[in-house]
Amino acid sequence: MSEPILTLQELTCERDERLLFSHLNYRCQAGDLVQILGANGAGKTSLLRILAGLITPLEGRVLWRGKTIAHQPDFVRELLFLGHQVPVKGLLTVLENLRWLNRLQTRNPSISEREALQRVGLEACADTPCQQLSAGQRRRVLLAQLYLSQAPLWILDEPFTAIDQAGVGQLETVIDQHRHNGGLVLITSHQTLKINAMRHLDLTDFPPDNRVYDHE
Amino acid sequence: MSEPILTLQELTCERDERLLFSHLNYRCQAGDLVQILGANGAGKTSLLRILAGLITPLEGRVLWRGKTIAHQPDFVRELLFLGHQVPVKGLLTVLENLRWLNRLQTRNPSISEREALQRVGLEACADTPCQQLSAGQRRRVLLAQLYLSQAPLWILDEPFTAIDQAGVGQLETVIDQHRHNGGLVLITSHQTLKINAMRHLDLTDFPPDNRVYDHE
Amino acid sequence: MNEQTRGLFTAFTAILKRDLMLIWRHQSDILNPLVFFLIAITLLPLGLDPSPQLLAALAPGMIWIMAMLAGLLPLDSLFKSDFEDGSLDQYLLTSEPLYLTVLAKILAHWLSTGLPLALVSPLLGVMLALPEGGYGALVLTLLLGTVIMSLIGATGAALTVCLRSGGLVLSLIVLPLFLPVLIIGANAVNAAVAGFAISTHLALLGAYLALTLMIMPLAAAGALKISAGH
Amino acid sequence: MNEQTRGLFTAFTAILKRDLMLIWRHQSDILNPLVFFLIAITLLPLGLDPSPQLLAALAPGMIWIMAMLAGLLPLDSLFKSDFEDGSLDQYLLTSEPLYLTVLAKILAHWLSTGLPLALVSPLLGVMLALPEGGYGALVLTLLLGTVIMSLIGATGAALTVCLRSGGLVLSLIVLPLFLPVLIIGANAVNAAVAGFAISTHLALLGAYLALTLMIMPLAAAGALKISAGH
Amino acid sequence: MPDFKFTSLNDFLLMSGHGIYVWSSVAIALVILGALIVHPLLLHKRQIKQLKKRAAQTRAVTTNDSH
Amino acid sequence: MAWQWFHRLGSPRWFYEKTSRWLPWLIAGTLSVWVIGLIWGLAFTPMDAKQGNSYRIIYIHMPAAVLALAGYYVMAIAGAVGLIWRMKLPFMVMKSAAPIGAALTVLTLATGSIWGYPTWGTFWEWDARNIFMLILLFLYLGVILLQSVYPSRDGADKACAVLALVGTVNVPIIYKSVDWWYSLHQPATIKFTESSSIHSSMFYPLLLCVVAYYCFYTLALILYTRHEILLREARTSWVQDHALRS
Ligand code: HEM
Ligand SMILES: Nc1ncnc2c1ncn2[C@@H]1O[C@H](COP(=O)(O)OP(=O)(O)OP(=O)(O)O)[C@@H](O)[C@H]1O
Ligand SMILES: Nc1ncnc2c1ncn2[C@@H]1O[C@H](COP(=O)(O)OP(=O)(O)OP(=O)(O)O)[C@@H](O)[C@H]1O
Ligand SMILES: [Mg+2]
Ligand SMILES: [Mg+2]
Repeated sequence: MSEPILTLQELTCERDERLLFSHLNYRCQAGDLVQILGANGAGKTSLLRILAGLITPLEGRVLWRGKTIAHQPDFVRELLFLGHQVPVKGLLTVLENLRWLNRLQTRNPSISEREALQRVGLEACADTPCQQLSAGQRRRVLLAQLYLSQAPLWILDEPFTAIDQAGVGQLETVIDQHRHNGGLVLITSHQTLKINAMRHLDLTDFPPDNRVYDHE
Repeated sequence: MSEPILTLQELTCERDERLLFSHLNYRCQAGDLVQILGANGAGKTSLLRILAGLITPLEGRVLWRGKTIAHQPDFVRELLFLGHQVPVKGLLTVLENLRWLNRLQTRNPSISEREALQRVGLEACADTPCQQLSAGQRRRVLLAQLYLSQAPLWILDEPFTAIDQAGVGQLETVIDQHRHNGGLVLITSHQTLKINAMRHLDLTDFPPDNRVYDHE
Repeated sequence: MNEQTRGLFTAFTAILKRDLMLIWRHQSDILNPLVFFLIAITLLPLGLDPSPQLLAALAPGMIWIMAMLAGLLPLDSLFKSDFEDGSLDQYLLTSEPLYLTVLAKILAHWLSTGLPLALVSPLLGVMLALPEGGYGALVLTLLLGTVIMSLIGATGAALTVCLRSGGLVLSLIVLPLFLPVLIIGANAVNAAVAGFAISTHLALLGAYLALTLMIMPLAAAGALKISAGH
Repeated sequence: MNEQTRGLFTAFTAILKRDLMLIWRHQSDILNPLVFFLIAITLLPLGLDPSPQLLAALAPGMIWIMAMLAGLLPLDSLFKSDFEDGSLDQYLLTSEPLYLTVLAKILAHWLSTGLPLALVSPLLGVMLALPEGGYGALVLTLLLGTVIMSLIGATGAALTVCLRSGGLVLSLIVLPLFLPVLIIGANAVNAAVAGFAISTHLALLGAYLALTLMIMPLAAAGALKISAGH
Repeated sequence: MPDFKFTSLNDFLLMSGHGIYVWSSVAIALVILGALIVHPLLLHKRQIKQLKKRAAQTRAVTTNDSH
Repeated sequence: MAWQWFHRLGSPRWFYEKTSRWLPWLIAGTLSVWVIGLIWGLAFTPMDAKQGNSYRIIYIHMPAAVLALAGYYVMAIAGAVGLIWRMKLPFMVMKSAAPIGAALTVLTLATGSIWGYPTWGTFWEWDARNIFMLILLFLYLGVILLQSVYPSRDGADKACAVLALVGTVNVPIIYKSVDWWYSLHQPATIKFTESSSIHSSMFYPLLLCVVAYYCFYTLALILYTRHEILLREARTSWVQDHALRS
């Protein structure tokens, strides 16, 4: 089998004195679509934040193209991370917000921002301030990035929240495309995705061993 | 057929110069479970806030037991409104938050708060501050109220957000029970509920007429 | 009817208790204006030339002004978090008059900011070499004044709650309304230092307090309804 | 390498532009400290007595202190909203050094608070009967001082961003560090009024500015990384 | 019937040294009051223009639909 | 009947069309009255014994002060009407009144300061009325800012109305307290407050100027309100027709 592009080695995560999972080993190839499973509070978000390098795990490491992400300043250039929250300013218009997010990642996308907005069905309110958007519309601003980024690794934390079913369908196709273009997608969602040939990473398979971790 | 408990008359809603829906007429009996359908930005949340009396519609009125809600101070005693946001303070523990929400509504519930927490699977972290909860857990604190309120009218805006599938199943049963006990439930959700004999209110059936509203 | 009143009180006390508990959880809320107050006062001698007689002359006015500015700080957040996390909707959906809800929040706010402020003021009086006569008047007037501040401030906070950063509008709204209190209070302390009676000052403050107590919670309640309107 | 630098600049300018645009959208952010400043100064004579000679004596110190307190106000919100809505994560996930990101935000902050503050100070000088000699020194020192304020303040804000109400800790961190500036600045104005040269004062301020310019953004960047950690 | 209180126009303009104050005040008054009249008129004109443009657009759209 | 009239008054359209007819007359009247009053005051009134010719600033200054004060009440009353009867027009009037009042306050402050220089030897003196005017300016700014930064327009209207009402209750209190403070701190240098007793020959032109300012105020208010109407009623048929016709 081909050489893994993302490798999780012996990951152990702790939130406020409580172990969430231990010895999490997992390897993803380019072209994989991995849905992370787990009940509320299982540690999905925590895991994703570890993979993005926003949290350092209690133990273990994350390898991207064979090197630890901590030692790769350019890892972030290959990453698109969409978290729980929606980093969108209510006072800026939809277009301004998207443009900003785009600039921040210094992308040079194939399509224009307006086009991306049109894809997510926001062309009508491209110039309305975001505080006047509905829950789903706000989220769509964020998701428009999926059409703009060329990053191979997508980390999406419950991207379907507040999105209506038509929207979910669209997103699933985008994700599927990305993965067929050789991208890697890690996603959490409590809904079952209608994409075939998905891989699943169930956190319950890596129960916390209650060994004591005292780093000496 | 029996006499309607909640009646929407000629409701017309406008958000910042844009009409969302017009001439919305609808009548609900006790025991109904109504899911409000509509794409993102259709006006579901706006409608629910109108029904709760938080927004005044551009035109039309809402009747509860035959009287306009605006003229019934005690209408709120019969209402349980769970909105988009989670009115939960990060610094207070789960139990404190729930207790507070409960007191605010001056309910005298049949079961204790702890018991309710146990029903939603939060008994373990009853005493952890809410800022340390995961997205779904925070939401569950809010949903615990469903076990505590005796209000006949439930208005739930996307209650299943961030809730895992087991949780969703539970909620559906609670909602079904409430409706069988003669309650009335109005709910929005982009997921399809697994409850039978639901009624649907599709906002696309009440398109905005672009008549000009100048009150003279 | 009796049931009704019980209802009133449970909700009132519920809000009061929760707010106090919240404040207690991060005492920073209490200490915040206090520390600002202390720092501002301690900076004075550094910025100006610290001849005692000058300081003594300035003390009453300075303490009052700084107390006012300090009281301004926590106002912005009075209803903010309730608005953002949807607690405000819940207030509007309680069966009790919003007037009481607001009053509960104002009370909690005063207990956590105004009261401590008034209580530490003598300490600052000492630092600014305030003559003996002034202390009683200082504490008394500050006690009354801070209540008025909380009342007026609540209205300002309610009006600006849905603004992303309402701090400016808030101070712009609140300070002019608070001016009379400042003038009366500072003069009361000066009068007391000079050895005159301050009963008139206190009477005036009391009257203004009564007025604001009638108007402000109503205005604040109305403003909150408006803010929740969208 | 060249590509690299381009990357740097796009992100830097992106953040700078967005922040300025945000500020522009609700000018309240700009006016906030200004109005606080104005009102605070207006209140002074009402608390104290308005004899011109007294005011003239107080003016330099007062203006400086008030400018500082006014500068303290908007600090709390410098990174707050970015932290709450997850923009902070995005900063950390840009390919450019966080140092630059922070610098961009600081620059935007100064342009929107410090600069206007320094520019209106002469007006307040007139109201407080500041003698002719003082104005130049006032504006100059305030220009330098507010930059330092923004730099120090950014670090404080970054350290306290994940506290629900970090205002207290913020002022505790910032004010001591800022004290030297206050003292030098106020003395410079007094010296200028008395007709002495203020080159030494300016030199000192410049040195302190250079120091903070090196240290503070780094410290702020580190603090932000930590805050994102949970 | 009140009569002209100044010996000459020049005297009137100078106002025995206080002219600068009086006339600057008059100038300020003219500017501010004038602005209060002109500004809304300008806004009004611009608004009318915009309305016209919008109406034209909508008409264009409707005609397109009709085809 | 009376109510019907009242509600027609509340209709923007009615207001707009009526005022279109009034405007020319109003403009003509205002200008003529002001020109007469001002020339009379500046040229045909005797010189003040204490202050020399600089007192002539009063013909610009005092009416502005009076209108600035009156304007706040206009604003507040309009807001109250809007809140109570849920009418649109009063809110538009309120919104229009704010900047006008602020401008007049600035005019008062500016002319007053200029006046202060020859009289007090300083541009700014902590005189009761100066301070009060400054505070009034702050009150106006508060309303204007709230109006401008509020996310939704209906909300802005109602919020500003509440603010204006709260302010109105306090304006007299503020004025009194400042006055009282001034009576305690009155510096020996100033004595102009006595000049309230005005020589009759100065009185009539002053009266004319005050009348002229009132007309000015009404005129500006109408003009701003008309613009506001066009903004807010843009979707209505009659506004679109009007735009096409004009
Ligand atoms: C910034 C400076 C000033 C402000 C804000 C100011 C404000 C006012 C106000 C509010 C009024 C109306 C009072 C009323 O109608 O009862 C007024 C009237 C008047 N002011 Fe001023 N004033 C200023 C400076 C001056 C100066 C320097 C003088 C002359 C020395 C002056 C002389 C008068 C007179 C004679 C009147 C009309 C007579 C009266 O009503 O008392 N003002 N001014
Ligand atoms: N900021 C935090 N500080 C401390 N503990 C936290 C924090 N956030 C989460 N936790 C704890 O970590 C555990 C996992 O949180 P996480 O958000 O990863 O769960 P999750 O799988 O994303 O749940 P959900 O499906 O509800 O999003 C939770 O039990 C929670 O108690
Ligand atoms: N606070 C607001 N101010 C102005 N307009 C708003 C506001 N909130 C929502 N809107 C507008 O109202 C419309 C409906 O919003 P609403 O939240 O009711 O939609 P929704 O059906 O709940 O959408 P979603 O499924 O995304 O929650 C949106 O198009 C939005 O533009
Ligand atoms: Mg999660
Ligand atoms: Mg919604």
